[in-house]
Amino acid sequence: MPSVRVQEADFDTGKELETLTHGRRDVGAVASFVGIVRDANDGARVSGMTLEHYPGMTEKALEGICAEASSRWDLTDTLVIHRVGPLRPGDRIVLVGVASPHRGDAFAACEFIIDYLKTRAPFWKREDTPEGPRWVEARPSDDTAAKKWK
Amino acid sequence: MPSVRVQEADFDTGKELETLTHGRRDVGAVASFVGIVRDANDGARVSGMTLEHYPGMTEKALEGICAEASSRWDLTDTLVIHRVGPLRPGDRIVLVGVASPHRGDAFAACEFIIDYLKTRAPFWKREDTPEGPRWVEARPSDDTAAKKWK
Amino acid sequence: MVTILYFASLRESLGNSREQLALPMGNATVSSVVEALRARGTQWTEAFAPGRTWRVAVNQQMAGLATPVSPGDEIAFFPPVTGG
Amino acid sequence: MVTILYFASLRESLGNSREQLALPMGNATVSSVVEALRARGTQWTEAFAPGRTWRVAVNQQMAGLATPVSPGDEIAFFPPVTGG
Repeated sequence: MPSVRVQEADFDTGKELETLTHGRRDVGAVASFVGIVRDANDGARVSGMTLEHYPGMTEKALEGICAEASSRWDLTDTLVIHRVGPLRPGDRIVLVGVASPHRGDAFAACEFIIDYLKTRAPFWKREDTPEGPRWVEARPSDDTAAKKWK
Repeated sequence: MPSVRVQEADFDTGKELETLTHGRRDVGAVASFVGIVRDANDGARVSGMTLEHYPGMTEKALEGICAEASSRWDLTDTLVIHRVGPLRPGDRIVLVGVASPHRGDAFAACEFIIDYLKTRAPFWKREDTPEGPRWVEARPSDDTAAKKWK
Repeated sequence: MVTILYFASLRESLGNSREQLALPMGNATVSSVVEALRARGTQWTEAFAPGRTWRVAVNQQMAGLATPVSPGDEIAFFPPVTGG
Repeated sequence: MVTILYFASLRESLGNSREQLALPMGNATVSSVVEALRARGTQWTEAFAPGRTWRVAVNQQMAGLATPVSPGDEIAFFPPVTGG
């Protein structure tokens, strides 16, 4: 029962994480990750960005990644919210939340989900820089991060 | 400038994490951990617990752990809030939040801080069980978790 | 007919986000579709040139050149993903 | 004089949370303090018996048996920590 959402609107991190434990008494650990727009990338000043995605496939990809995490670790619930559309420096981009009886499982699964999201979920960033808009290139370091979970 | 608090009151996870990034544009990643009281431990039903600590030393220990994390990884800020006093199943116990330009550093530092907190910060849990109150014993697995950062 | 979608920089350089395409005769694969697109020349040849980095999904699942395609399928081409 | 603090199960089994203690003569260490406490007999001997697991902090820093102690120091004894 992973909860996966793709939306333009911002999210309330605390409220969203609360849904992972609400009414439960068997969760000992919630690990989470929030990705945020920075004002610089690859040596250029970034004044904003636009996130494009592939509606339909995105949700399937995120649900698949959460299901894979749940099969590898002892989790009680997972949550992914990813924003699309125009964003500015300081804005939240993505929230990954993982609940588990144990903290080791929660941390590993949370990092796994964001690493896989970065290489397998169909999102693309176009940054606004002083030289005009540019599409962000995939990072080899993201591939490396995803491969450590093989 | 780690922010460290020991308090009886609950905390608002979202609001607290927001302080790690407020007014900044160089933070790309916030990793966090929330520890929660479970209703069972070591085979016994737990109806509540009381957290005792060593005022003065606790804050120093937590600040030391955060400083150590900041010396090991590229962090922009860290945050630890730990509750004391009576707690019930489902209640939040602890929040660790770490902000960094990069997610790998944020995850590693966050897990490091909670692992070290569990073995080095002077907190003690007394659980209420059907057989009466009992002091929680330190777990060898917590020592193992802390040793992996040597 | 199959539906073809283009995303991100590929969508921009091709000036196309969505089209219907008649499948080539025989047992079609992603490879046959790419050949048909390359044959259009100019930016199509360039976008799908060997060595250029693009990804493909068939019916919203990551796929490869050898993946079979059938009438009614949704085929999407896009650059490596950069979310998160 | 030093201040001695006891926490958690150690506080309960000793029935004491805080006391002032005169330091033994000479170069005192945590070890000399523990010897003085053990000499009280009954629950003190038992709580600080060799093999029993306890931790010590001197002036709010983790310490060991060989750590020197001086007048005015704050010495705390407690079981292994279990927070988080």
